[in-house]
Amino acid sequence: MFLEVSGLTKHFGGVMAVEHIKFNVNKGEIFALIGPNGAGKTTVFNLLTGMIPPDEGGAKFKGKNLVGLKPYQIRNIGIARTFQNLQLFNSLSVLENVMVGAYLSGRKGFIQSLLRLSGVAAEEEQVRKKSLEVIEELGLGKDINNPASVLPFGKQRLLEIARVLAGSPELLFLDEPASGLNVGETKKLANYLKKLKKDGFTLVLVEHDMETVMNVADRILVLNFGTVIAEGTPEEIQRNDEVKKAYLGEEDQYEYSGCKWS
Amino acid sequence: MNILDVNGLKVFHGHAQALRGVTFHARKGEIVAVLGANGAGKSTLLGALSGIYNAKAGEVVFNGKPINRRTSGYIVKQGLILVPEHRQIFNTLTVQDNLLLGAFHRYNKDKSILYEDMERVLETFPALQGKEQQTAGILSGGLQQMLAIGRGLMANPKLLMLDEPSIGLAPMVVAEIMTALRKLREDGTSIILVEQNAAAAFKVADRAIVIERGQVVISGKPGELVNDERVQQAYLGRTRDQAGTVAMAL
Amino acid sequence: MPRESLKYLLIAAASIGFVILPFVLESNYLLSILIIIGIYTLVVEGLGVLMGYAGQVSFGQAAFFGIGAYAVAILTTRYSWGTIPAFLAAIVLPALVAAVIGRPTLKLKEHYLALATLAIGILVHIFFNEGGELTGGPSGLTGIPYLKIGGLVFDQDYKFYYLIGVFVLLVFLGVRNLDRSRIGRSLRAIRDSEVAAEANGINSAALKLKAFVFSAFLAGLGGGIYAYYITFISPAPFNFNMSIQFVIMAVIGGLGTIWGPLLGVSLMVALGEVLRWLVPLFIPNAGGEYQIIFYGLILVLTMIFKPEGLSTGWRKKTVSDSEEQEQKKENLTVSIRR
Amino acid sequence: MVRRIIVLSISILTLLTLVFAGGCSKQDNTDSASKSGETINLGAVLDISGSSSSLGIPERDTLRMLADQLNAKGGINGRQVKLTILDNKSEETEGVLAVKRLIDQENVVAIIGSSASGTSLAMVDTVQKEGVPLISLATNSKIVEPVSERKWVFKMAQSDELIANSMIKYAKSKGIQKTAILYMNNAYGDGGQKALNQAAADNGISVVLLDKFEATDKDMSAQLAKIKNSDAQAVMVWAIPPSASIVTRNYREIALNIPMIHSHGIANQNFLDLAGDAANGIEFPVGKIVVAAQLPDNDPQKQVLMSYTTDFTAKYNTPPSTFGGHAWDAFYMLVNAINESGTDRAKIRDSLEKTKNFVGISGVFNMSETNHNGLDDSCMAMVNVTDSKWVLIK
Amino acid sequence: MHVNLYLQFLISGLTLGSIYALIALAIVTIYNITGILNMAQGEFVALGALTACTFYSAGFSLPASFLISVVIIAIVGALIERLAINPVRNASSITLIIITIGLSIIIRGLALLIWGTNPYSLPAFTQGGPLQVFGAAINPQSIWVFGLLIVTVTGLFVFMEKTYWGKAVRACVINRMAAKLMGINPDILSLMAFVISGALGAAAGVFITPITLATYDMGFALGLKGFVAAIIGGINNVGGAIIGGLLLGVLEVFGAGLISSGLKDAIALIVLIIVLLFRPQGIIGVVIGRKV
Repeated sequence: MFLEVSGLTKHFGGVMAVEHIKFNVNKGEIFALIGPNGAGKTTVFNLLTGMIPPDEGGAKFKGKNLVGLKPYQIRNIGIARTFQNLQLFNSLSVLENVMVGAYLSGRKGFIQSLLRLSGVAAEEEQVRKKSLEVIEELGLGKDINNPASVLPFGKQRLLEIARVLAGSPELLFLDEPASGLNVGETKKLANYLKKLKKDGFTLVLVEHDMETVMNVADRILVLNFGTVIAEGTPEEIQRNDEVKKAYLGEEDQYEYSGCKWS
Repeated sequence: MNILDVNGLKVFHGHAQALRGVTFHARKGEIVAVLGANGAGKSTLLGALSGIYNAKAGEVVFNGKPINRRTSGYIVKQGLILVPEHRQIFNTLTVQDNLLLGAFHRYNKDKSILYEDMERVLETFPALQGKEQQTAGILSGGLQQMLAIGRGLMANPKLLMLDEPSIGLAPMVVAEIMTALRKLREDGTSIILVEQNAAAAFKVADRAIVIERGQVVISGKPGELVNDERVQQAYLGRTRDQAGTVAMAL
Repeated sequence: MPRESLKYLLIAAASIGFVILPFVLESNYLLSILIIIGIYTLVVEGLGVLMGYAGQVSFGQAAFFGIGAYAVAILTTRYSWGTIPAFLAAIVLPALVAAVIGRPTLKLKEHYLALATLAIGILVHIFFNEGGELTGGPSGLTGIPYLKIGGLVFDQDYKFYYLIGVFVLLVFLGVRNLDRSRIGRSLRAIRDSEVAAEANGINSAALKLKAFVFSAFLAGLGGGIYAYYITFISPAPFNFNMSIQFVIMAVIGGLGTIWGPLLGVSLMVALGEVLRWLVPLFIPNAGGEYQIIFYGLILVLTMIFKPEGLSTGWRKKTVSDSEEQEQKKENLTVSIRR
Repeated sequence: MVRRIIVLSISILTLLTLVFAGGCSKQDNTDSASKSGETINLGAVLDISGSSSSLGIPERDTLRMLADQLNAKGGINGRQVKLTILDNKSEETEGVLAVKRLIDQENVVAIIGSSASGTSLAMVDTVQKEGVPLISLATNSKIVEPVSERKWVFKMAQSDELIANSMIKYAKSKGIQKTAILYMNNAYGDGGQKALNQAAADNGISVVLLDKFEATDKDMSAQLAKIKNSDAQAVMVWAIPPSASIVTRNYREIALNIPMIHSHGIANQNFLDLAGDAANGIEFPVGKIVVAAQLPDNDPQKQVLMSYTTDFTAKYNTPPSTFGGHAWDAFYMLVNAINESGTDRAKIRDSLEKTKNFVGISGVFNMSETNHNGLDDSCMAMVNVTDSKWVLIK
Repeated sequence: MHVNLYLQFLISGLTLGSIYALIALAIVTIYNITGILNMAQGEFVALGALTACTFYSAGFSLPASFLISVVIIAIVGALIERLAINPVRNASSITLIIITIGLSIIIRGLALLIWGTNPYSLPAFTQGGPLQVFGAAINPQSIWVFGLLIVTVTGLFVFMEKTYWGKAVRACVINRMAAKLMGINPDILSLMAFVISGALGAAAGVFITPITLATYDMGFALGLKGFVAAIIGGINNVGGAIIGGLLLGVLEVFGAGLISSGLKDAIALIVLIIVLLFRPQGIIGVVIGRKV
């Protein structure tokens, strides 16, 4: 199994919690985590990427246990993530941001860099080239020298994705990659995600934008109040009553609910 | 009559422009829903109206008085009250203290009135009754949200603004809160409701505006909006031919 | 390219200027000011990497400066080491100390880190005072020999001037290399967002430690040269005030820039000398207290009006109120969730 | 790549120049100092601000007064004296910069300073290299010893050894055999403590307890309580106010019923003001300036002391301190030397070294090739605090 | 070694400790309300002490000098907040620390200019010699200091826990933004915090001067000890500040008495580092009730 999550549990002193989450992700698929606000999707991401330790349960990536690893160690074994609240390096240029993403493809350490020993320049050039490729691919080519902080929101999102891609991870966690993007950008993103899948990446997304999710995901896991309420293909999920209820609340006197919307 | 007129409001977060000239109004006694995707600028709008963020440009007239560039203290005194996102109650204080602090700007006046008002708030949210001396932080999420709204009510708002009150709450609780909002409107309080949960908002709103990328892209009655193609494009980011999946967003 | 060649012309001119300066000045006083500026620049350049790149503060840098100086003084006067081995020890020892104390200390954040480094700085100062025979106690150590490299004895100001010049140049090159490397980028990334840096595979704890060790290394280098230059040391110059001065210099010059430290040090030292001359002209009875007040004022005013420092760094940008509050709000929600 | 080659070649060029320059030596410009027309340039580096400023300020005031007096009287051999006083802020590095500035920019023939031992020691190397006479006002004997390495350096203040000897000998005369020593934990106290231990050993007195306190400490009861529990017959304290005052008060509070003998560090009004009644009965050795009026008329220093006291009091409305006295000694010893041998730095040095029977404020100086301080026991007087006044113990 | 020696140590330690506790209290108050570590707190103490000395020697009575000094330093606190802190409210914590360090440098320089290096003194509040308890001496002024500590703590406690304004302050501490939305002006509270800490610092300064004397540079050492005490107790914990202060005082005196006088400051700093590394929330933590 590529990624195996079993019985993941986390309590935050009452309000927010994740209870016994269990799911598997296969290599090469796009797996989506959906659910209403506060359902615990980001918490699952944080647990799986070492940002917070789980109370119970575990996760294995290609047989390696993820529990107890630090975020950078998890990145080291091939799992990368983006953040819902953008975590760009604001004072770094777009190019530098992406080059930091390629950190792991470099080998030169502090002293080698300080003295610029042989090989440092070559390695820099290599990383630079690769980063530029990724930047071009995501359409950020015009902004390479701008500090990340001055980019419009949509481009910042793309930059975050570019940054993780530059490090060629095997498994990618994307936390609401489409939020804040306009229609055109969202469409492009969806196509890009599909392309990534074709290129052999495995993707796990948290996303609110159902169109994108339904469009790109192979399988979907639905969370509500920290528990799994459904799992299946997009078609299965769309038919699931439990899911509808979670999103819409009780079907009460809402006058428009009967019309085109459901 | 308009209780709130917002004209060309622009707000920057550092270099990023969060509001690009927002113009809308709210009439006395109505519930206006403000809709939009994550990051569209809804919370910034409420923050700017209540004096938390400074607007670079634009005009805000509340109840006949210009309030842009005024301190939040002044704005609160005028009766424009924000119930912020994530409730933001005072965790380590008691329920009663939280409520009384809501009336901070009129505390110097007759205290017995405050306690009467507190009784009224507790009637609006019966779930809080009997918990006055409990520490607010240990309440459930739903009760905390009620407390946050109740705290806002203690300020005697003419216009109450709520930022995502339904976040992280069970549908039952959301329904309870929405019922309370309807009752408040009947009592004459105007309300601005920011929601991502469009379904919940449409249920109570008289009117709705949709914000996208820092601008009001559309406004109208919920019934009109639902059928408006532009809304679906702007807020929901999709076209009607995918109506089947659209439902999932709600 | 003409612009490039102009740049090299400038560099060449600056180098020639640097080389002939002692002959032009013919003043040991002015040279000694330049030497002191050079020594402090070494220390502040290291502190600049720590603060400006790694985003970590140290209010105890004078301790490493002092360890370097004391290493030279003790090894040459008490153990009759040669001057070069003692000099090497002055560089290595502070780095070792930093490596040992850095790991637990750098786990602390913000003002906790500030207080911890401050405490360590004062502790080391106490050790200098209490070292008895070894450190000479409060009276210090006299009789430090001149630095000898081959047949060259550093007994004159102009020799120290060249020595320092070479070291400063090398350190500049090093920091510039670092800035343009994977490591420098990663350090700045840690400063901007440690979470994201970790998520991109950067072992932030290890890298911060390396920056800390590097800063101690440079402080030791400065301290070693200082001891050879003054030839007498006592605990006094390595106290908390000196640590503060280093931070002031780093901050005023501009954090996260290569030239900032030199600018900051030059400004502060030059200011000291100018005020020493200027103030008595207006206020005859004035002593250094005016100068101290000036330092304080400059520091406070800089932090209020130009917290990014005086050198124009393109990367540091002011964060407006609202953005900061937005961030605080986010932090708040994070902390609530935790 | 091109860039790196250029940078590298510049570094190599620099290094080469450095080596080349190492071979040549700078021309000597020591005599330029003496040619500067009519005025004679003197310099002083004092601890006017910072931790030792209580020393530096009276020294500065004294030097200013003396220079004005001298110039009003026509200067030295008709040449006016220009005295440049610089503040080292009690910092060693600043002291070095200041001394270099005096030599280079002000072309001084000799330098007075610094006020404290650390700042004085830091300046020694520079004046030795440049060949400029330096007269330190600080106590530490390392400033002038070994004399072979301190050719250009002289010192006005009584060495710790002298004072320690006075204290120990006084105690011995009172029949004390076991003493405790308490000192301030800085260069001043450290030097005193060492001298006291040495003097005690020389005089057969055993030191049963040696303890210290920080200059900034607010309470020394713990140390005194330990002494109370020991079998010491006296406690010797080496400190300056405010800690010297606090320790005296604590000494009364915990009712430590053995004599307390202080060092000369408490010889200022401040100590009396701060210690109040607690000071009564304290004994300490002091330079004679403090008890000038009580001295017998046949004391060789009496006249000098009285005139300095009168002048200083008239000008600054406060009695002079021993520190100002050091400045007086330095100034006039220097003036005498210049009077005798002109403005050549080396000649001034030689003259200073030959100073004999110079009647100063701190004592009668007799310099020699082996002694650059030139004072002996006779310069100290023991005094007793009675009714918050200093009373000479005859 | 006798029992009365240890008793003397304990008494001296508690005296010293209550001085530290007073300063720690002011530091914690500012920190809680504004989130700022005020490195200039020690300077308030020095300024207060010196101001009172000046007025006392000018012929004012002791209580009058005390009041004048407290009022003046409270105003100084207010000025500092308005001029140097308020304009950069949202700066990083390091920037704010550097600013308060800069302020402490300025204040110390000004104090040197005004009062010079000489120490000053005030008479003890009550005359009479030290009290003897089982062979150990208690300075009556220590009892005054201890009294001030108790009065201050009680006052703060009653204010924070029992009054509406105190609750407004606590609300602001808990959630600045939400407090602002209630119309509570955090700026005013920040001003108030600096006024209180100025007044508190001055009061502490006047009360301790009969014991410690007053010098322009007394602030740094006291401020540092105050910080150590505040950190030991937990930086946002009023009860902790007091226990931390007393503990530090006792530790120092026993350290000086039993180990080495020269290393007693080292002992305090080592304790600080250990606490920072292993229990940054302070050794008292949540045991002693809520934070103010």
